Amino acid sequence: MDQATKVVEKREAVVIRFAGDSGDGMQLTGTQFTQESVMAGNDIGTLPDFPAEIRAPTGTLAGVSGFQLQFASYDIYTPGDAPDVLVAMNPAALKLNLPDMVAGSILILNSTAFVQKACEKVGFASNPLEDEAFRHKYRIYAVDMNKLTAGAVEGMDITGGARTIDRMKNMFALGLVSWMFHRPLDVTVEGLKRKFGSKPEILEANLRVLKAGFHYGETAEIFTHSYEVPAAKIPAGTYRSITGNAATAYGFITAARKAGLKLFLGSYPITPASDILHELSQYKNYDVLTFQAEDEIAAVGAAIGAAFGGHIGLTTSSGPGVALKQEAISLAVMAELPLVIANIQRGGPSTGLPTKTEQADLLQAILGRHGESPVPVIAASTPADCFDAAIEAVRIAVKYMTPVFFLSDGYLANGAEPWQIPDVAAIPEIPVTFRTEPEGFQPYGRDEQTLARPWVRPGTPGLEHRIGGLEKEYGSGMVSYSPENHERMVHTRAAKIRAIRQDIPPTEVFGDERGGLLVLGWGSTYGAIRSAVREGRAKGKKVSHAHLRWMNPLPADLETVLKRYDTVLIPEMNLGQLRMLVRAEYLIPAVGLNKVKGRPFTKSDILEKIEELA
Amino acid sequence: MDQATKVVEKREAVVIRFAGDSGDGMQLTGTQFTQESVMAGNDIGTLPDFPAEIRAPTGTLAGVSGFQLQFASYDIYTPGDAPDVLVAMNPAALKLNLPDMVAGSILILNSTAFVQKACEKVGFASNPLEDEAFRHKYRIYAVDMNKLTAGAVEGMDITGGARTIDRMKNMFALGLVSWMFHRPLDVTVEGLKRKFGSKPEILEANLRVLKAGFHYGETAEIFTHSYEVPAAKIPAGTYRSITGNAATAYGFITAARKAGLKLFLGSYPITPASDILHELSQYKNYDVLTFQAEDEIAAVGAAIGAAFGGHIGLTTSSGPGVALKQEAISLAVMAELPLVIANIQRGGPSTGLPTKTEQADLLQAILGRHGESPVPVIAASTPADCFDAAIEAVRIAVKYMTPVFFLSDGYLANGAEPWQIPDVAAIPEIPVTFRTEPEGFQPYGRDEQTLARPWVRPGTPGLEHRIGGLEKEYGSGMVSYSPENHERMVHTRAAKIRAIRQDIPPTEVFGDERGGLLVLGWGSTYGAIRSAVREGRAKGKKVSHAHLRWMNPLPADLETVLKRYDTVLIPEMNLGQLRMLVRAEYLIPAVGLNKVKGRPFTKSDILEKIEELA
Amino acid sequence: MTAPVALTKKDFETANDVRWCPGCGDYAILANMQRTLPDLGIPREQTVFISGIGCSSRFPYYMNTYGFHTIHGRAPTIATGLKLSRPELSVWIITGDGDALSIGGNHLIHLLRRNPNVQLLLFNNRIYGLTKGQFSPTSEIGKKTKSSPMGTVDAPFNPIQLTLGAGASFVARSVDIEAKHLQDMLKRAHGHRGASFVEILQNCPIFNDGAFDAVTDKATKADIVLQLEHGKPMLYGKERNKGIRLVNGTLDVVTLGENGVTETDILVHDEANLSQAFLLGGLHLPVPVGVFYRVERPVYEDLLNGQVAEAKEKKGDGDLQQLVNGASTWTVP
Amino acid sequence: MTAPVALTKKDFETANDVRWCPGCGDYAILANMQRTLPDLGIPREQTVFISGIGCSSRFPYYMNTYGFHTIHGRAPTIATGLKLSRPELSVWIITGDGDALSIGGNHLIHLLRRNPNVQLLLFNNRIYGLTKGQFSPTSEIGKKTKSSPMGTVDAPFNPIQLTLGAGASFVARSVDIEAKHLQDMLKRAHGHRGASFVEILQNCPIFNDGAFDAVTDKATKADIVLQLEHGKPMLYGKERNKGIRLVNGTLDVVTLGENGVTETDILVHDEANLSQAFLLGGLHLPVPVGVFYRVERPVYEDLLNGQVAEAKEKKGDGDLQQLVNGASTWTVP
Ligand SMILES: Cc1ncc(C[n+]2csc(CCOP(=O)(O)OP(=O)(O)O)c2C)c(N)n1
Ligand SMILES: Cc1ncc(C[n+]2csc(CCOP(=O)(O)OP(=O)(O)O)c2C)c(N)n1
Ligand code: SF4
Ligand code: SF4
Ligand SMILES: [Mg+2]
Ligand SMILES: [Mg+2]
Repeated sequence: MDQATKVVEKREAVVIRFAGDSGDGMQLTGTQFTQESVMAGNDIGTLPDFPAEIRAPTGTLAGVSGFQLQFASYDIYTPGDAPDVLVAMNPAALKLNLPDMVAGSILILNSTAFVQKACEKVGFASNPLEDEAFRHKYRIYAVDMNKLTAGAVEGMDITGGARTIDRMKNMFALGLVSWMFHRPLDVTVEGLKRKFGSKPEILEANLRVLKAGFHYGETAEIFTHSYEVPAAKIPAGTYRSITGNAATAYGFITAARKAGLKLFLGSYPITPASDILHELSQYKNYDVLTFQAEDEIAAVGAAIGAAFGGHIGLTTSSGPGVALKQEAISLAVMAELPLVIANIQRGGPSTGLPTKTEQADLLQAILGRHGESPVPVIAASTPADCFDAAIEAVRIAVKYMTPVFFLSDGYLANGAEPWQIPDVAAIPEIPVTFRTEPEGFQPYGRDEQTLARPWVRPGTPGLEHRIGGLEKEYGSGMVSYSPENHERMVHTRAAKIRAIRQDIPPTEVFGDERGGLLVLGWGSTYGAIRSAVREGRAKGKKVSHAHLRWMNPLPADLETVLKRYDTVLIPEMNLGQLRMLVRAEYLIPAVGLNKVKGRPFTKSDILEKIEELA
Repeated sequence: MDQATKVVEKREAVVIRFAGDSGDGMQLTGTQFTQESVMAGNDIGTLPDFPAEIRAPTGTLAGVSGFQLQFASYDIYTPGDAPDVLVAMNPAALKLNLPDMVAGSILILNSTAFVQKACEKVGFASNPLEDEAFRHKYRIYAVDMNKLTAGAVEGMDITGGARTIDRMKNMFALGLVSWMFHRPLDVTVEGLKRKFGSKPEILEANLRVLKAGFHYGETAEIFTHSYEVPAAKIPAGTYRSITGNAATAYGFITAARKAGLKLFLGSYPITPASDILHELSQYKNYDVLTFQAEDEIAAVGAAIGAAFGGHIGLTTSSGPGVALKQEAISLAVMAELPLVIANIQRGGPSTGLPTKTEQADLLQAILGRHGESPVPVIAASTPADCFDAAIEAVRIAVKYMTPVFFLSDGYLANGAEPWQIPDVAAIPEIPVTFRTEPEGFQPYGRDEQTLARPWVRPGTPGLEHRIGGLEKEYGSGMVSYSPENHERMVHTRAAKIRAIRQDIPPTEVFGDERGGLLVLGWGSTYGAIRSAVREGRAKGKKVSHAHLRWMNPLPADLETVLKRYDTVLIPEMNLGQLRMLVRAEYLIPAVGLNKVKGRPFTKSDILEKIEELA
Repeated sequence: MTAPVALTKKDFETANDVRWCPGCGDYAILANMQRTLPDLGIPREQTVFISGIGCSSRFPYYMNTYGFHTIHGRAPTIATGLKLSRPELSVWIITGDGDALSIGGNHLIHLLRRNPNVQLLLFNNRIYGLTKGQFSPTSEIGKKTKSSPMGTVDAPFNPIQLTLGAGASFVARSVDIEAKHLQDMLKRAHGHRGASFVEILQNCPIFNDGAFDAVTDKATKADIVLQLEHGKPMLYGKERNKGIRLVNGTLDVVTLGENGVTETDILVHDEANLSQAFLLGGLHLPVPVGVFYRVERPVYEDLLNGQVAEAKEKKGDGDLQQLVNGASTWTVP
Repeated sequence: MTAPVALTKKDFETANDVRWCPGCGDYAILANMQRTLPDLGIPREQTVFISGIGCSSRFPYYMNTYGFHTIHGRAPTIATGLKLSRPELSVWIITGDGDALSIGGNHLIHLLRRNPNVQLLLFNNRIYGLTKGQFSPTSEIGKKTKSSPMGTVDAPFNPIQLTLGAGASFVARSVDIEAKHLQDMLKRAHGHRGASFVEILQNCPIFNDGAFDAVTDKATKADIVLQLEHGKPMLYGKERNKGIRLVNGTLDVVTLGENGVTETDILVHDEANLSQAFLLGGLHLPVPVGVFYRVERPVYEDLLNGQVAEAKEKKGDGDLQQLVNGASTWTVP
């Protein structure tokens, strides 16, 4: 049976999940399949999901690593809800993911691993491959991947021998599904060449296995169907795939360049923020200094030092690390220095769920310091949006001379989407003026429009001055214990942050201008909300969507916008933090939809609630 | 002219302020005068106010240290608004405090210090003692205190000579005002004996100076009037004067005793919390262990370790230090261990105004951690109330197996009031049960009513188990990455804290049961609000007062109570933190009265607002 | 209390799946600990393991004793609070090179100067394992890692010299897979009254594989490792003909029989000699293992609880009513 | 840039009232700093003082240069960020024994191991001044303070040994009121390329008066203070007849002429000898002052900025468009 005689089905969108042991290379497989899909012109959304342990024991539920991808011929915003296809490399991977699979979905199973003992170990009563009911419920493709992989490289002399070969079976799986969904292999071939360039024999072996998988699909009789997902109609332009953390790193580099300053990152590794540090440490030729500090306090301290020195000070972390930075951030509030604190949120409290996503650090960012210590907060809504949000964070920090929180989360950080590559020349400069004029210099004098104090680079003659964490006298910046001055300064610092509203564009609503249900979101819930609202509207529901970018201050028009709708629904991956702010600010009885599972909302999570309310 | 021929005026209440250089001993003078006043049977309220520097240069405004006291023949709640009497030991003290003095008030000035140069240094155009207008505006008593002090000890051979003698002039001032207000000297005599017991010659000199001041009032012709403030009608019982920090320390000792456990304090010094550490370190014979840690993180860490060990873990600090503790507090939330974190709030943000008072750390306590990390928060309302609030904090911590925030502030910490000494035998025990039964033991099993998990002392055979900061499986307490379990645990932790409402008594209202204006307060604003509401009611205003003790959770009946009034006014020493919670929780348009000056509200601050609203 | 029963390794194992990577040196350390504990004669329930965060810090989950997996860098603080309030417990702190020397450096040095009677085991794999391979404060300069693509520029700490400088009363080093030596060091650490610091060289096959190959490789180790033994000359090498000589305050590596060197020239190890220990800490070849330094110093919890006892003796057991009464009261009739 | 003008002490004074207690040792240190800076030839605007929190940390307010009074313990971190991004500035860190050794201990040791070219001056008054008199990590054991009414039970750090153990490249000690010596040490610290650590013994007349009387008292100091000078024998005493001898790895105090001791027996100070510096750090009588240790090590900001330069050389100045393009793109027509 050759390709021609096989049935080709057309699909609008497919959701596929790869799952296997931590050592099985599922993240790589998923990423490569994503690359192939974007090259095929589909819109995509991804959701990697891996355990907190580096490599939990093989064959256990705890050790399962997964990667979900949706690719479609229209614009999608999420990695999809229930998978259409599951690739499971062992019984543990099947066991853990089976609850998400609907009847009739496709299961591609590595039959080599489905031995009785392994099945029992993870709680299957018997080998599911031998279970009739199971075989009827799903469309099962059992493939002896280890054997086929070994066969593909037969005769080659590979360092590491059987063990190394075994680890290539993910390439077999990738080749197979690439055939199944008509994906071009070239981008993976290129990727493997980059990765194994220095080890030609490993490269060769991987390529053989990859192609063997592809050909196996083509030739093996069990595969009667393949699927075509036509290219999406997306705006003309040049695209790439990008993860949130990479976009964040590029955004900060771009911002510093646009401001004409060095970027200084002070960071201490923590999941899921570390990749920003890794990324930035590779771009030293962009005038990026990365300092891996002894802890989070030193990291933010060094960033403040660099900001004091007249550069773009950045620090990246996640909730527990941000907790440690708050005292220093409060210093930056008092010293009125620009600084960006990026929090890539994860599941809390405490160490919590380090590799899972959550949005529960919003109030920590806005309200979590001692004293009246206002800090503006911006939240990115998609992986690619991290780029723009990072630039905006820097722009506001230097314009208003203030620390700024940049919020992302584990889902955005590791998730990928296609990104229309911007023309960097078109990105506006970030104007920075350092004061050099001694005449009339007041360290805490203020710009009328922004209330910002002047930024002075140490080294500027005639402007020597001292700043610090004790209350400052308005204007002179001298230490002041005066009651009236303190009150004035507390109000001034608050007013300065409120003034940022002049930089926030009017709130955009997708849907109706007024009436019915408004779903108000922030951060990474964007995709799920937008898909659900679109579908709700298609079903005739009166439902609209507004998505916040600035969490503090809230947009000046938000109250008016919210009050135009009958009901406001706020979905959040927390117990209702934005809801609390909205209720307190506008006295609006906003309704919450709260999911705190370390997992992003699915479209149907939200659609269900829409159908209940609209 | 002898005492008999002098006029004795009766007064209901007197407000007196002592002011001088940091080295002039004004805090001691104020404290002693307070002691005398309580012994005279008056009700009192005090407000010490000192600079952040240990000893700023003499004769400067920055170096002025002050102590205000109100004593009255009725029950008062505050140190009073504008002073009736100012004792100023030098021109700087006069300059700084003059704006608070109304025409006709009494100024007792140490004329020795009023030389031209000193007056000019602080910004007087000329020596005010030689200024006619000034002398007419106030009732001035210019007393050559240094000379009179020296005279009192003439002939004595005192170590340190003139310098030591000079520093005794505060005792002269104290003697003088003691005469003026008919205060008994014995308590001061006793106090000096305790202080200088080991230096009989210094004691003798101080006593002579004290008495010289007293006799000077009696005999000097310029003093034509003295004032009597009759004893207040206060409930029968034995009283003492107590500061907030001392009451806090005693409260925690009492709580530990009532629980039958050691009290373990882990602390790092910080103004204005350090005195609790000092106090507790003196009571080792009460089974109190005090550990001065290397920083705030180590302090709370050690307290958590002690709690894990089955004792009462306590850590004390102020805003900037609390910021550093938040990550560890979050661990205690996840580990569900009892722990009390006392925050003696001061002016912020950053280092801010370390010696001034503020209430701006409320949201830091409730919402300032990463993740959904609920912690109950109790706030003391008067110096003596710190005792009860501390006991209650411990009771809730061990009953619900949770960290608890105890909030006080600089005003309560250093302020004093008379305290009817409790019969300690009547204070209820704090029941603590350590689990010892291995059968059916679940580290994260829960009590049905409180949702508390069991407390197990390491050392208990058969109950060996492991806890930590990763998400816990409901019941077993094993590490769990399950999405459903995480959501369940997030809700359980929240529900546990909400369950504390069953321990909160119904909200008491002073005034009307419904209608008109309700002033809702929390923490140290109690005295000023109560005085103002009482006065407002006396003037016929429909105004009532409710005061919160538990800030998280809010009392179950609070919504109903608030909704019974037309308007709710929330005075706070911040920009409206409780107001935000109330608005978010109940959608009530509460009005704020916000003073952020590092100083407590005065009665008139609040009365003014009441008159505007009621 | 029940009569002590002889315990076995099994008694210290938990049902939890051990979740380190295959081949991780932590497995060996765990097994050696489980083998050592039965010999110490401490009941299981009296033993507590306290760790921070890192691969190494998962250790308590696998010990069937009391355990607390706390937060990054802070284990020494929690252990201090526990030990001060419960001096009768046997407290072990488990930490990594990032946990103890990076974020937790301050707590480490303060613990050591205060000297509570606890054992602190630093699993040094010279890398951040759990966060997937950034350099640590013990990574060699120039090391290429995820966060140092051009090589690190941070001079590393020398854990032995750092802890000696901090005033540690017991400083030792061992190796993950040297079962006998490691068990011996664990016992000696436990036997020392005061804070015992043991650096354990630990292989991380995933992110820093082979960092200690020279020290563990059967073929080379005799020529690389110097076993420190109190009172014994510092000899090593396959033929035990290499040794250490002290010349003008520095350590020279010499060979017996060459240049007239005899065994009497060889430095004799003296655990009580602080400056010699400091010098040995600086040696990179050979790599000394064993107890570098040991001194008896007053134990922190003894002193603190001693003050409580003394206060009680002097003032009597505190009376609550007296406490609240204070020094001066007045009575309103 | 304007041509360098000779500066004077006055140029470094600010209009701010100095707010230390009368008699505080900080005054003397301030005056000596203001006297030293004109000799260094660095323009005022190129000089930055960074401090933490404490009485000592008020220092920057009184220096007419750039200054940053930061938060408790964190000055080394802020200084690191400043120095890395602005290597041309002359950066001084001012800190106290609480600020540097208690809350800031970790940053101190990490700064020293990394070795940026900054000067760190630790004002050691062995007490917490600003918070009114609690014991610090350098307070003698048994000291009675507000928080230790029965005496401290915490063994203190030895700042010299701690910093040597941390890998410091320059370690020195001076005394607040020894103007000439202190100025000399400030100059030497400034002259050293790398992180210079200077402990300055400082009197706090309010909470720990006289802690260093023996060291400063004209009558006694000759017999108490040992001036370390590179290449010179360690002699001291009114008659310069006392000295230090190295015996079996420990330091003995000897008297010339007694027991046959002659000047050739006396140890000669060698700033490059680490273990000898460590031994000297442990001396309590006499009290050594001067440079204990000095070594040239690569400077942190040189290395880090060197990588930037190298990257630029190899890859060219980064091109933004290339950055965002990445390795694989596709075009939708
Ligand atoms: C406050 C905080 N910061 C950062 C982290 C992330 N983190 C976890 S473990 C670790 C370092 C682990 O290295 P090491 O201590 O050497 O342990 P290993 O994994 O190598 O055994 C880091 C940076 C964290 N969990 N918490
Ligand atoms: C985070 C934080 N914790 C505690 C304090 C309180 N505090 C200020 S200075 C200080 C110690 C000062 O001692 P030291 O560093 O020796 O300086 P000195 O005043 O003696 O010069 C403390 C504990 C603070 N300001 N911030
Ligand atoms: S990453 Fe390294 S240290 Fe961590 S478990 Fe794996 S092998 Fe061990
Ligand atoms: S308290 Fe001590 S250190 Fe602080 S300023 Fe006064 S004398 Fe100096
Ligand atoms: Mg490690
Ligand atoms: Mg000090």
